[in-house]
Amino acid sequence: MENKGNKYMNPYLAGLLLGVVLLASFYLTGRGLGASGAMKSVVVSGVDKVSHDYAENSHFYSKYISNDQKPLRSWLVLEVFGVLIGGFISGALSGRLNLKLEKSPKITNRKRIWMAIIGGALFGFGSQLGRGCTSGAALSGMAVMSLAGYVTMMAIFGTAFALAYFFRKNWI
Amino acid sequence: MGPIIPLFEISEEINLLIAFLIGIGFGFALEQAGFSSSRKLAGMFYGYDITVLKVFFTAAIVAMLGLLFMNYMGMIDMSIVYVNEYYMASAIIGGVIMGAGFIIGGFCPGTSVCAAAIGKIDAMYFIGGSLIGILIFGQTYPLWEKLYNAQYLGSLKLSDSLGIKDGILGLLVIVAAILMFWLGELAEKRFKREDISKEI
Amino acid sequence: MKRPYIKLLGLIIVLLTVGLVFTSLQTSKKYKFDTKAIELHKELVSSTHFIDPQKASEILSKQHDEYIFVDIRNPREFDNFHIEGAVNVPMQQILDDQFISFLKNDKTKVLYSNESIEADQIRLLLTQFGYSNLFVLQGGANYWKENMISKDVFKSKGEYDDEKLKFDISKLTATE
Amino acid sequence: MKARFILSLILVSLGLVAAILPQKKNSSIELDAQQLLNEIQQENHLISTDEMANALINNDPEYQLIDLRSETEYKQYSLPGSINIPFEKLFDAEWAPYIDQIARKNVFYSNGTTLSSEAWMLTKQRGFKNNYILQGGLNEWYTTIIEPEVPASINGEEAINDYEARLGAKQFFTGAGAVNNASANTDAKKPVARKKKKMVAGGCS
Repeated sequence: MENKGNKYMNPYLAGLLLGVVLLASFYLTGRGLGASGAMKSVVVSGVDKVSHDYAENSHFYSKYISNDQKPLRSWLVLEVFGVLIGGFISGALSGRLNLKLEKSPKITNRKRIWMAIIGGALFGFGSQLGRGCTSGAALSGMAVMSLAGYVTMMAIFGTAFALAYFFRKNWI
Repeated sequence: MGPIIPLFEISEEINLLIAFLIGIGFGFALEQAGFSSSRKLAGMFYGYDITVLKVFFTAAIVAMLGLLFMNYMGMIDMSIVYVNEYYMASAIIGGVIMGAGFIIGGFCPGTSVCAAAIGKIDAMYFIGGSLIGILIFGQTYPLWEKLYNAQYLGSLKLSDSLGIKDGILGLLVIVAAILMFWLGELAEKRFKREDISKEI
Repeated sequence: MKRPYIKLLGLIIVLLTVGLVFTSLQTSKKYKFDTKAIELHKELVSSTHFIDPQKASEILSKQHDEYIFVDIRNPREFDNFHIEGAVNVPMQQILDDQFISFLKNDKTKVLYSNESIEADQIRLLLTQFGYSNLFVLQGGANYWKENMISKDVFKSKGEYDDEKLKFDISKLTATE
Repeated sequence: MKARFILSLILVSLGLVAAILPQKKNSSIELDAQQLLNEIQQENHLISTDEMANALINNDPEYQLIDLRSETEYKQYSLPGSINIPFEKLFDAEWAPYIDQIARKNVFYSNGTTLSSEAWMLTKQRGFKNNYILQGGLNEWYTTIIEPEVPASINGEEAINDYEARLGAKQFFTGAGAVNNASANTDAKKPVARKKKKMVAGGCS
């Protein structure tokens, strides 16, 4: 009975909601949603903190730092902060707030954590190379019909499907 | 006419506030859809739960149709709206790496933040991993710089490269999505796993 | 927490966004430009829209009906001095409905200000707004005032073309 | 099942409508006339010769002078650091990075003010920012900076101060310190932070 509130929204309705948020983002700001950009800002500002000169001279970091601009005071960082709050509100309303390591019973906690870290690292790396993640490149890109969006989307889901068999233990 | 912020030179603070509000909406929608659960996300690739497919394509279609109609009604200037720049090599290779990351880690950056917000420990590790991955990319950037900037084709739209109207592409995407929804729901029935569905 | 709350919250988000989008539909009355900047640029390069004072005085002496002189300065300046037969349409009010209909007729309008620049800008504005048959009097009222000898006699001397160099350029280049 | 069928039908019909509707090209770049009229009257887009002379003396990188006259005129004499974009070539693709950017203040000039104000009006309508007009053009440059008029004593202290500043400026632009034109022209670099097509910087990378 306690799982009564644990139900998720109808996927189509949730999709509609997400679509409306995305549309609002386009209408208000002219850009879609994103997430990996905010993570990059965190990394960039971290590197900048550690060694400003190094960041300044690096081809990669120097693109995102300039003297009058703080990488953390950016649109995407605030947006991702909002995601954190929005997710929390929704989780609280649906009674889904609890510290939990989600995994398949077939694998150990340790393995799940390593998988998460490796997966995260791959995703982080790929999102930089591909100029955006599922939300920034694929979802927002598809909404504006950008070729990059469709190509990235197909590459992500195609690869995931292709590799699914090898990692089935993790999830099933 | 939109997009409002770039056109009306709205102040930075309001812009950031709107970013925050949109983020809340984004996070709320993701969490409600169940994107805060890695097994639900991964379910799509094994056919037992195709929520990702449904939500993702519904959202893309809603936003796409919205933009098409808003453009028709003169409410938005599509020449200002950001269209992702297409670097063929890096988009494909980056996408493949992300795909591998998705199936191994079970999240993507947006959903991991959302999942971390409700206390999923694996999501927190995923975020840490992402930061490491970005740092690795930043440190080894000179190695990838050439690939990163190769085959630049500009802010290309799929409709333009196919030579069709935006609206017709929109229709094609809708039809394709409905077919996928239908197939996906068939798969959901076929690969149904009660135990997992309950655990999620 | 029960599910209806969540549905309600989702609905509120949707409604807010839709409301936001539609409230911004009601924009103020806008005058859209009809002529695109690039076409206008070509037109400016290829043809002249200036009338020199000499020609203007000929027009006036022959009393051509198809020309109207439009004074875009303020009423005080207009009362002080204006070209005979000119109509005063202060530039601040040039987009007001009453003047718009006046500017819409088929006659050739010759705009002038104290000099020619403001008239030129207003002409560009109106052209972008879809009006045609607009010209600008070179030299403007200032030049006119200095060179008008009597009611019908106009003695053109001095420089009325704003774009003509008024000094000896060799003085500048010599210093190098 | 029925609900799904209806939903699909709605989506497809919306898609059909979208496919049938003509594709419009909206441009928000067009200002409305009243807005433009206000801007003309406010004259915020005018840069006085004194202000410009000051900026040149201080080597202010914020300003980019753009000479709208013909190439011959430009070669004969131009202001230090200016680049030549003849009026007819204003919208040529090669100059787009200079005209449509957000990094620097473009100051249009010609002999008088007609060409520069026309250029300003056109760029304004296309939605380009950061374009300004050198008030009075070279003619005024000459009468204020190169050969400044001696103020009548009744004009008060301020006028005399101005005059002294102008004499200093004159020294700078005509004397030994005068910038050689040939080298000044190559000086004009492309703006650093060029804005691409006025698009929103976005994406999530």
